[in-house]
Amino acid sequence: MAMPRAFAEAQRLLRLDKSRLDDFVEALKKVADVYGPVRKGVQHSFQLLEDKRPELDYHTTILPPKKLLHEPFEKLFSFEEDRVEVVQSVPKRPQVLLGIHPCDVHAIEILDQVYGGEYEDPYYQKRREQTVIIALNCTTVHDNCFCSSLGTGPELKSGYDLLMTDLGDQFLVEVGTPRGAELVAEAGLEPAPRVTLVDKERRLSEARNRLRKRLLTQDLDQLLKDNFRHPVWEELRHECLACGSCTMVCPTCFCYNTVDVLNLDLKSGWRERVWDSCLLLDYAQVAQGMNFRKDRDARIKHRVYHKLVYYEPQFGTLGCVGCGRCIDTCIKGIDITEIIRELRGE
Amino acid sequence: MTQPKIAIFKLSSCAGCQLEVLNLEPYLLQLAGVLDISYFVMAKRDNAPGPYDIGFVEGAVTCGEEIAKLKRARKDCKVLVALGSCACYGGIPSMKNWEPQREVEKRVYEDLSAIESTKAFGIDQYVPVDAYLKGCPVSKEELVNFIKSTLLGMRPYLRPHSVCVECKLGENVCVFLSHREPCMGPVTTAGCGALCPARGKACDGCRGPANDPNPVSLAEAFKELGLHRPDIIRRFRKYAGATLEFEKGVEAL
Amino acid sequence: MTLINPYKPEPAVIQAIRSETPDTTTYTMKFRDLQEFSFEPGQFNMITLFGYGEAPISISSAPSEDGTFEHTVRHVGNVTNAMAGLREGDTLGVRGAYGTGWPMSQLEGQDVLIIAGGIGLAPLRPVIQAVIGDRRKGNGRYGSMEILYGARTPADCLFKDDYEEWRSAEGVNLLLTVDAVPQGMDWEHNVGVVTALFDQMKSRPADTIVLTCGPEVMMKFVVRGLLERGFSPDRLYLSLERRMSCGVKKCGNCQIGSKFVCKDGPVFAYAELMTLSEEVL
Amino acid sequence: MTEKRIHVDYMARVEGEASLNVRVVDGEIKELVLDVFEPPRFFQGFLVGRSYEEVPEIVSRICGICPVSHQLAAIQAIEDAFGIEPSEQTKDLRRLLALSQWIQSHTLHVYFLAAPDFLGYESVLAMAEDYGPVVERALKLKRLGNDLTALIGGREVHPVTAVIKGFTSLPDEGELLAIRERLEEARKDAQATVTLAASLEVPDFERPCEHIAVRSSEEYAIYDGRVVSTEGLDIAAWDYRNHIRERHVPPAHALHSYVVGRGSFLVGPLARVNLNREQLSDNAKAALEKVRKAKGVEFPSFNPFHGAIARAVELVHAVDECIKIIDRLELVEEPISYQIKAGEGFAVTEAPRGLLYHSYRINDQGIIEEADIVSPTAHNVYNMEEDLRAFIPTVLDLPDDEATLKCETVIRNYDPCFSCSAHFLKMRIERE
Ligand SMILES: Cc1cc2nc3c(=O)[nH]c(=O)nc-3n(C[C@H](O)[C@H](O)[C@H](O)COP(=O)(O)OP(=O)(O)OC[C@H]3O[C@@H](n4cnc5c(N)ncnc54)[C@H](O)[C@@H]3O)c2cc1C
Ligand code: SF4
Ligand code: SF4
Ligand code: SF4
Repeated sequence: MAMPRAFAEAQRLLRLDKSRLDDFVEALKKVADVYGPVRKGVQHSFQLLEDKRPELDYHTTILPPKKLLHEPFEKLFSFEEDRVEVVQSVPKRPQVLLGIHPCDVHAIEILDQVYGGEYEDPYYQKRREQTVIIALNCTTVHDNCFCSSLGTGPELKSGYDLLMTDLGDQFLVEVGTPRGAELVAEAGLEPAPRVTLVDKERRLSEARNRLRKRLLTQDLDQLLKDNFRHPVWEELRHECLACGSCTMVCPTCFCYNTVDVLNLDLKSGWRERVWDSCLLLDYAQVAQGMNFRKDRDARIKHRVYHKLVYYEPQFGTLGCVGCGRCIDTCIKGIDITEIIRELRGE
Repeated sequence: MTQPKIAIFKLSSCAGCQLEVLNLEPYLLQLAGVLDISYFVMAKRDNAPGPYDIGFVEGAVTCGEEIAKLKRARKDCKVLVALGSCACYGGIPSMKNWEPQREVEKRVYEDLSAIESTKAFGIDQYVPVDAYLKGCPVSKEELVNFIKSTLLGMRPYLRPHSVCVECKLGENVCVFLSHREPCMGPVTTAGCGALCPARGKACDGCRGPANDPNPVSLAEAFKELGLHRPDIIRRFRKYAGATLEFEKGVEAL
Repeated sequence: MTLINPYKPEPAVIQAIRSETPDTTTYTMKFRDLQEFSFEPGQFNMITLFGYGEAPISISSAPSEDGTFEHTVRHVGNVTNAMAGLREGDTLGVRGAYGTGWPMSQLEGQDVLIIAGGIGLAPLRPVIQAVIGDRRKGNGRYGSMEILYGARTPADCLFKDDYEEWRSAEGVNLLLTVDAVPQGMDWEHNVGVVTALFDQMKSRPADTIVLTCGPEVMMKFVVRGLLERGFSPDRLYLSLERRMSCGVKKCGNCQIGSKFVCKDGPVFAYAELMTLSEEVL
Repeated sequence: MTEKRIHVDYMARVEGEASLNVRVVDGEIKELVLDVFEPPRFFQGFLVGRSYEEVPEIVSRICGICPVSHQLAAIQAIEDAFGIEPSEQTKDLRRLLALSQWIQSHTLHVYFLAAPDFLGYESVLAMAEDYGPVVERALKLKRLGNDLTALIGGREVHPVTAVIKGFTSLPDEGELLAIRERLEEARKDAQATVTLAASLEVPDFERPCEHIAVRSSEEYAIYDGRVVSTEGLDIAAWDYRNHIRERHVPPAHALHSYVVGRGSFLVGPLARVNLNREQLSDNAKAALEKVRKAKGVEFPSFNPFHGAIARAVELVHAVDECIKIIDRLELVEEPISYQIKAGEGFAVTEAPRGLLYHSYRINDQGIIEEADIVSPTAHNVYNMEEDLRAFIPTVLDLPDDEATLKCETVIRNYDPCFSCSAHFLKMRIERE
């Protein structure tokens, strides 16, 4: 998008005192539905900020922001006999995703590819158009993050309307789009001096240095091709619970299943799509019980290969953004980076 | 379409699954309009003899009389459905299967002469079963879904996979990872909406094994949580201990 | 931006119903409202019976002038069983046509070998019709055509009414085989698996493009047998079945390796499948 | 010699399976067996060797209609053994859970199980045609009870959240307030239920016997307290076994429960209203007064058929009490921690059908060594027989099916729960 020159230069750097975060959120709420990370038990979750305050020092959320663009359960259309009516719950106002991390922004860009293409997905696209991204760079990282290996963090370079960086008692706010500029104008943020960029860079490089986990992407394609029969898969067949959790929490997983739900009149109802997972036995099952991925190892392999090899030819990008959710969520501690290390003989 | 005749039979059970039928208040009258509830002793006094189109059997089989009753029901019903985990796997009554029968009985009765009880099994131990509605108690949503599908002559979609899937769809905090609770969710059939984890409690495995469970690996994970062998055995031998899948969890150790 | 909704089925009306075998039926249908509908041999539609669900079904007829198209359906599950209850004039939901069809342009100037098993003949029928139609018109675009078809029993053979026409067309050789012949039934053709017909076929590896569709085990032996006979992998085309919930590369269900069967397929060159890590046949 | 036999193979509209068999020769009852043929499931047997933590969810499965009562009794008994005192918030949530189940169960009984008897229908579904609004009201009340159970307990049947010393999760406050509004609306439905129960024509039949209920100094007992009776019993839960025992009277499978030195006794709504009516809410008291004025029914009453009125009055009380509790709740997360120790624990609680007793002996690993459970229906079976013994002579002149129906009514009136009592009923009047 071409930006007006004045916009590009003048108001790119702004500051938001932490004490004024609530005011900022209130100002956003006037023009949009604002979603942000809030506490859920010992974890976090993206929720509509009604009476809740966002907790921006969160590690990660249980489900990725994907859930606000491609809902876990979504009515595609309702029908009555053979009359079909598309029911689409598009947000009436723009929705602001506040405080989403660089890896999750990258994941949304991947989903943009998935839900675009020849047959655009209107449900995703309409929500996406209405979505404003106020991203948050990661100045703290946690054990399972490996974004730097994939170039998806801890710093975000593009894909945001606004970008925040925690500088201690204030946030640096960078403007990415005219839409972002409008929002900051609305909220009346003050300009920040250019030197804050130095502070930002220092904090981000510290964060980068604290990242412990790595996934070496070099020749990944070949590595996986050569190791289709590596003993690690056999081990995983015994380890993996095939519970599906890793795929349910992945910000780039997109699979779904459709179900027709009928009303009691048995004539009217709706078609719904529900997130599905390639780790599940029924995923590759067709009529008469024929199943193309009966063995657990075949399913695990499909997941790993899909993320690390197949996305590339399909959507021109890697399918993993290094958010670490699948590692966080696995009861058995199965770790995609460990698998790769093992294949590399490390 | 003439209204299909429905029968509800009770074997050894708590009657909770039948009660779930009465708990369908929002639909009950509507359902009564499309179905002929022909035999339902808990709810009505005039109970018609068979044949019936769909028979729901609640409860585990625990004595000879019940085997006979079950076989009659099988003859009388075109479609026979196991209603709830007792009928599917033996359920809670099957907990006694792993102790000497008389031992257990003696703890309850002094005079054992009148007691003739067998090990508790699901009904498919004795008769062919057309469909299984799992859960202790059954899920009302699945029950209604099943009835609708059967009226249409189709196979209902009952989630066959692990509870974890629904747990994630509901964005619950995982009690296994966050609270170190030994959750049976990864090997248990979904369909309950991950009801227990959603309320901060580990899944108790009440819906029995999922379609591709890995109980051996889960038993190991339990061990890593610090559970001892008897604790783990108790978790697998609760609602569905009589299934081969959960028995594997017991044998894993 | 107005987006067309690719998931919304369009009403189509059943024009005619023809019972093929005890468990398979052919439906002729036409869209009720939609005027434009074009497709290529080998493509499929997603067919909805509201309340029952949706299933991918190949189009079993060649493109026609009058806007009708046919589907030949084996009644095996929810949607397909419910279709068995449909009558002429009933409406169902259809969207499509999806997928890459058979490589029709590559067939030009080549001999065509068609090998089908069971319901697998359905997506190949449009090719047969197209080749024969071309021959009728005297265009001479294609060489000779050989059809090897196997079914469980004589009663399970699809498109029996078509065989006369196919046989009588010039340069067409139809070879039939069944797994078993029930007592008291007449059967003058082969008994055995489809590959047993290989000895009778005349197609030569160098001039022939092979199109095959059927149960995956069948295709496995077909491919193996043909490779042994010197057919090269890039001349073998297969149509695959996978679970599909969208048909338009969104639901993910149908993936084989990096391929979406709904979009990159269902027709694949065997040479292409060989490059995938995930084994297909 | 004339012989009359009353025989009910399979008691309908009760929970669980029982039969009744009566033989009357020359006007004299020769045989009367109320038999529970519900096969025993041996809960007390297989609880031994299980962990204390599992007990609430296991005993819940004794009964699908009063799972909450079994859970709460078990939890209290285990807390007693461990020496745990739950917080006031926990107790209030437990009260709400218990009351929600009263609402559900009492509605079920008054409308689904009892009313059809007196209005001449075979079932509530059959009643629906003529009594549309009444049935709608019943369904609404029952849904309210169920929704409240689900809100506090996570599920209607076999709730999951109640554990030793607290709850695994607290109800959402917004939902609690929403349900409070429905409770307000339900007041008039509960009152209408009293009117309905009082309007049913019941036999003029009185049989004085001992009535037993839990009494609490703080409230109309729902969840804990001492065991008191109309004959002066006043004991703590731990003392229960010194005063109440069972004996096996062949050929019936059911055990007969009796007060040591006396005999059969009655538990349930009628006993509770008789013993504790001073502690009822004002609305419930007013309802009682209305019934007295309109129908001349006075409490204490020893007509077992007045159980339905007592139950309906308790419905009014339950609704009031729920509102009161919701109003005083200020929910805070409470951490749950305690020490397992060896010991014995005892508890009594008021299930919808009456007194429920649980006790456990637990070892230092938290494993159950002994379990003792007596359900309300188990308490009542002996008394039902005694009622029948007194009642049957009044129906001997009626035709057989009418006499049978009347006898069934006596039993149904108790709202028996035979799965619970796990030992029980085939009825046969034989007349020679
Ligand atoms: C490209 C292609 C072309 C095809 N062409 C033809 C053809 O020409 N003729 C033909 O007869 N067949 C054809 N098939 C096969 C046909 O699609 C299947 O037989 C059909 O899907 C069966 O659907 P069903 O609903 O009747 O069967 P079901 O067995 O009910 O469903 C099939 C599968 O869908 C899943 N499923 C079922 N119900 C649900 C549900 N409620 N929710 C989620 N998943 C569910 C299950 O995995 C099940 O195994 C083709 C398949 C493909 C992929
Ligand atoms: S594969 Fe794992 S780390 Fe990668 S994006 Fe998905 S959940 Fe995150
Ligand atoms: S809480 Fe249990 S069911 Fe939920 S994700 Fe964790 S292990 Fe699975
Ligand atoms: S979470 Fe587990 S124990 Fe709870 S209802 Fe579901 S299957 Fe049963």
